[in-house]
Amino acid sequence: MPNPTKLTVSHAPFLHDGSEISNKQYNIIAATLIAVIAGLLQYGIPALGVLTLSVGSAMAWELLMNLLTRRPVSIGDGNAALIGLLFAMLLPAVVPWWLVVTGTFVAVVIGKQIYGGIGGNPFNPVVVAYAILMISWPMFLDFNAALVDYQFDFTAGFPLVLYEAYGTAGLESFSPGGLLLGQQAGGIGATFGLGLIIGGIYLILRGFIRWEIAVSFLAGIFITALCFNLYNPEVYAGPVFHILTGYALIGAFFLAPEDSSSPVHFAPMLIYGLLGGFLTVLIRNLGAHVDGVIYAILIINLVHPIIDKIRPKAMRRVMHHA
Amino acid sequence: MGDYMVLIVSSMLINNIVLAQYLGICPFIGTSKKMETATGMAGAVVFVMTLAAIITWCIDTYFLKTLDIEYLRTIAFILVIASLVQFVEMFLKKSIPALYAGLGIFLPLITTNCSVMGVCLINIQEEYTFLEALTSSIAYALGFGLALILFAGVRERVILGRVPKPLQDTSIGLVTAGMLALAFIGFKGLV
Amino acid sequence: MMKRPFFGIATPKLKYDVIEDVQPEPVTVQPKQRVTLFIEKAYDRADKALIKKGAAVVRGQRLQLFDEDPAAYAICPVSGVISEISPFIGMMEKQMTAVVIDTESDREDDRDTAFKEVSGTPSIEDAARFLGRLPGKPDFTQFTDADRMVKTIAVLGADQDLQSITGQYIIKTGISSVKTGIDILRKITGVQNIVLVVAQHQVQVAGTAAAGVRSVGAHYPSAHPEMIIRHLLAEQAEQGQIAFLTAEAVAGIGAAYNTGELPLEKQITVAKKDGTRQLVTAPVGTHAADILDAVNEQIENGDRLIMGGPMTGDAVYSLEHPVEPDTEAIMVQDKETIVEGTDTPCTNCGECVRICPANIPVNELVRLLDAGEYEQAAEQAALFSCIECGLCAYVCESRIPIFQFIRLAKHAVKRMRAAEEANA
Amino acid sequence: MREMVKMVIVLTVLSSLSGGLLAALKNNTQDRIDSQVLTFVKGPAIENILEGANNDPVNDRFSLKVEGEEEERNFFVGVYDGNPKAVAFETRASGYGGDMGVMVAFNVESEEIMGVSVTTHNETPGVGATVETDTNFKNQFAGLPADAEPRVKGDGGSINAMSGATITSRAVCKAVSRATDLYQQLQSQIKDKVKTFTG
Amino acid sequence: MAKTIGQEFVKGLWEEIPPFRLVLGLCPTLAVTKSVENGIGMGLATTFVLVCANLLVSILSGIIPSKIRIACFIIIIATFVTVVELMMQAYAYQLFQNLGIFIPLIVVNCIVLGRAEAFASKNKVIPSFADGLGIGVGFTLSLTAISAVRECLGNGTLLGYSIFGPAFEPFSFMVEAPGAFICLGLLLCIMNLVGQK
Repeated sequence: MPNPTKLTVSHAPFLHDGSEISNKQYNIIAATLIAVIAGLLQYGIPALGVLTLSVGSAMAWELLMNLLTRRPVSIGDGNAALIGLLFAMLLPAVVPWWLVVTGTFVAVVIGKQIYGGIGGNPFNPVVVAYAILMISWPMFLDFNAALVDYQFDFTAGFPLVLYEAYGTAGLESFSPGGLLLGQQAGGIGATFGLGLIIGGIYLILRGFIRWEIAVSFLAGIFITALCFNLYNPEVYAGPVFHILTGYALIGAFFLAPEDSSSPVHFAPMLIYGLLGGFLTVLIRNLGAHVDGVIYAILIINLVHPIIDKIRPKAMRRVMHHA
Repeated sequence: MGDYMVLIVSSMLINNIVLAQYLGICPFIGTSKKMETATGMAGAVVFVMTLAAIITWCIDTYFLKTLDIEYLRTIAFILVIASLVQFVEMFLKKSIPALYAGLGIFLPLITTNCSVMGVCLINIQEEYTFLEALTSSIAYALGFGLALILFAGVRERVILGRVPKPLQDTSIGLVTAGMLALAFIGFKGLV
Repeated sequence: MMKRPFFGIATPKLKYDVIEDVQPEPVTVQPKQRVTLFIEKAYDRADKALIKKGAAVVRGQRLQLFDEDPAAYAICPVSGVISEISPFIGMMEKQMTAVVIDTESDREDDRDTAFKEVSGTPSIEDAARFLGRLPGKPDFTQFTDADRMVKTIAVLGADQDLQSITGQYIIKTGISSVKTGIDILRKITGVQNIVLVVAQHQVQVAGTAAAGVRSVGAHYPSAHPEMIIRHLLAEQAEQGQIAFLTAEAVAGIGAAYNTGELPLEKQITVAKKDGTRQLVTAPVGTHAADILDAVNEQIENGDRLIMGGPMTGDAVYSLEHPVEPDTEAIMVQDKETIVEGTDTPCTNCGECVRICPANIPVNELVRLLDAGEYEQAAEQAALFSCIECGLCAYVCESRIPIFQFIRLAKHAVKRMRAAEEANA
Repeated sequence: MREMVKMVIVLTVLSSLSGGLLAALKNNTQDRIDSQVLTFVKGPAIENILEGANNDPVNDRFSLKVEGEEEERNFFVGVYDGNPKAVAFETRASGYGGDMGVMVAFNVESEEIMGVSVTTHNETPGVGATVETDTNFKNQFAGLPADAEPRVKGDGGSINAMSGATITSRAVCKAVSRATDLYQQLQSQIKDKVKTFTG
Repeated sequence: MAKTIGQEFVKGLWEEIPPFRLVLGLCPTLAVTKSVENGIGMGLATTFVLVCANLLVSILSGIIPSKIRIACFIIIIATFVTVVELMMQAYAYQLFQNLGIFIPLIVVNCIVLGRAEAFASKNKVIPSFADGLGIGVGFTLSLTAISAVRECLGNGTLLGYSIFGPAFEPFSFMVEAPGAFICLGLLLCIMNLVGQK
């Protein structure tokens, strides 16, 4: 007489710690909020427009690709929204609408979906999208030009442009405290340093980003900038300036530690971050680009599969046991 | 010395032979699916490209230019490269079998690797001196190897992903190579 | 489901249960109408079988399936009549034979005496012949395998899986039998170095067994044989030179030679839906349904019944599933708390890599397995270093059933290699 | 052995056929190629700096031997209102991405630089390559005396470098200096030759 | 399975169209397709070399000893490449400048050597001619298509004429190196999609 109870049958292990992709994405979104709100207060309605358009279009592209590739709809996991949000945080408050939509298309479709969706992309989609736009339409992403209509009670210049043009002489009107509180021109969500740091620490404590990457990225910037600064303080700015300007903080906490495009072993994570920080300052001080973070992250994304092979040897082969 | 530094960085990274000059793309795409083949190809290219660049430079300077028959450059260079590859193959097989085992199967492919011929032509076009030509061709070759190995690392990973069917293989390979080129733009101006 | 801690910066740690925290008095369960035994051999030639449907059997009787394979047998835990013999497919397509015996309560006290006759002179051959299906399932092939030179025997008194306290109970209550068993093992195997591996808090009790004692850490999977070899016995012997036996099995060996009768009752930990544990003593072959009845555990449609612990056990589809000689625990999981696996790809978050006790690059491994590259996984991503602890799947953010993937892949690779060898 | 001989014969015949064909072709196209090179490589630069000339400077050219150089250099003459008053020629200097060619025009009457134009360069796109289009930068040279040795401000001169492209700017200055040197050296010969071109 | 002359020609236009189906000759495909003009120029130059080399190889295939056949093919191809080089310098100098070293590099284009080795040396003159022409025209068409996409998006023009009007901000990424790779990759995907059905 068989017992009629229908049992659920699946595979070991039968416990799970309850982590899930969507939870992580929403937490990262939450962690950006302080910086985003500060940005919205500073730049007003146009920034809100850019932000909503970016998040909305990113999700729309994701949905479209889900339907085209006949895969399960994945906009619920929040990853597309996060991509849209981070992308908007990098943009100036005033940009044409088509630029935002093209950017999210590149990020979501070319950066992520054609690699098979979440987890497949070897490069951070947001960074790829921003780099491509920077090549195509640098004039729209020039903060000084885009924010020309704004009146602020502080020097409203993009510090790195002034640095590129005038060296340390261009930086006299910026104080570390002011930079930390967002008294600089820059991306919607990239200027309010304090908010980014708080968000980053929150994510590190909750284990949603790998602290090794964020910390070593900042350490890389600090050490390299310090070396340059000591070599020639007249020409090269100090480490604090480098950390508080441009995309350094958003890069360290939100762009470089993106799961799919970064290593997972301990030593590789440190190398990855340090290399990123080093390249950032190198490109800013010597290279042709104003901000090095975007390219530095692309380059470390590129080398991550190789450095991730530096890992502890696996335990020897297991023999069978009773 | 500083000039040579500039030459090395620009040939290896900024004007990378594959990613900025569009040369040697067929082997770049073809041998990057596995790390082992990529390193083998990279080694073979460094070896042959350096040799070929030196020899063609000498031929061009001391033979073609003195006889004023530069229009035969294409034909002379390709013959030199083709026979060089044959010669290197025979030489390795006889005297360094270990190296031959690693590089052997890539050598014939190099004849049609346009980056080798390309670097020889660039050396002439830029009117490099012998030492400059030597430096630049080693740097170009290392740049090719670097790009190839980095690309293989990324590609090994991409292949395992759930890439949609029509994009698989070469298609996604090219897109990824594009992103590699994008990353290399970051080196611009770095000297 | 266990909650991920709010501050997730460190890797999560899973603690073993400690017997002091659990109601220690076992409930004794008797099978109600029938028991089921598994014999590890395909039932492919019914006409050649030594046991037939309808035959009467008695407690302690050795049931061997075919004449030519003395290793494929079961020990009958009750007296009764064989009512059914049928093929049974276990995990990983394992071909087995299920033997169902209807109990006859009037012959309850009948005993088979075949073992008693040989028990006066202990020998490894007799042990392999009669004691291989003792509760705890001692594997005597470890000592007969010509390729392995066993130099050390590790007696495992700590529980391998979470939520089980069976091993600790044996150490606590049966340490004298364990001691007897160890003495007999020395005699029959010739291996002098025998260590007893127990949980931290039982070192004192275990010391009375007069063997080398080692204690394992409080966190899963430190009691896994591979971890024990690596961390506790590395200096003593090479991998293949250590044999493992559970404390329950060793205690059983001691009891068997002491009394001349085969112990048939298994100690099992039942982990209930409400999170409490209950020790149960039941004959091997008792159906899960009987045990759950005895501890008043209700099971409904959609719930999950797990033979074994939560990390390494097997979910079964029938309440008729019997207790096997190596079933340490039975776990019931409410359908509300079941976390389903998904088909989401790996996001490369790296949690698995950081928690893996064997240092396997799990992120790479799971990608290779997802793409079906089993051979490559074995060569590049250390597939066969996996000790099958299940922690990777426990922390997986994408909820990929990694553990199952690995088991399937190992199985597939072994089969492929076997096929290659056969062709070569 | 026979095969060996055949191989050698086939290769020799093929090579000589190929060589002969190409040599013939080369001879027949040589002149056309030369004029094409002048028109397209130097042409735009010449037209740029000799703007407003009534003649075709690419056609109205003469060549002079420069001491220490094997090949003769081409000089292009600009005729304004029937008056041959301008001469342009090319000098080279090492820029950021390799050799750079700069065409410099002189007014033989007022002994001033008339204009500067880049013929060939290999500079970084977006940075040094703006030298092609950056008229503000190039206009700084016009009007300098024909014996000037221009330097960028960083080197103690008066020329404002293009932003972010100091090396390129420096190379242009270097090339212009070489041109003024050469002009001083060949001044009399040039003036004689120029006079022969009267619109 | 003999094919007619027509079939030999047509297969180069679809079944074996380079570089989409035969993934060969990628370097010129990426390098010269910034503008349609360059694309067509490169395509025609390659076609010329392909046809001539195929013709000559198939004529001489009986005479050439097999051991040195590759060397002979290379000489033949290199000769025609030099012919193209000289002619282009003389009559289309601007195109010659735009295509740069990719003209001499036709000699190492795997398509040309590949066709000589795989087809012309084993077939009669007329099929070889058809094969060379078909592959060449196919290559030209591909280059035209790729360069049309890149010029349109990257520059807002087609053959130099503005097509989107002045309000269009060109997506200049398309004419840069990374854009070339990504554009070709995506076009390849579209070809695969079309081919599936």
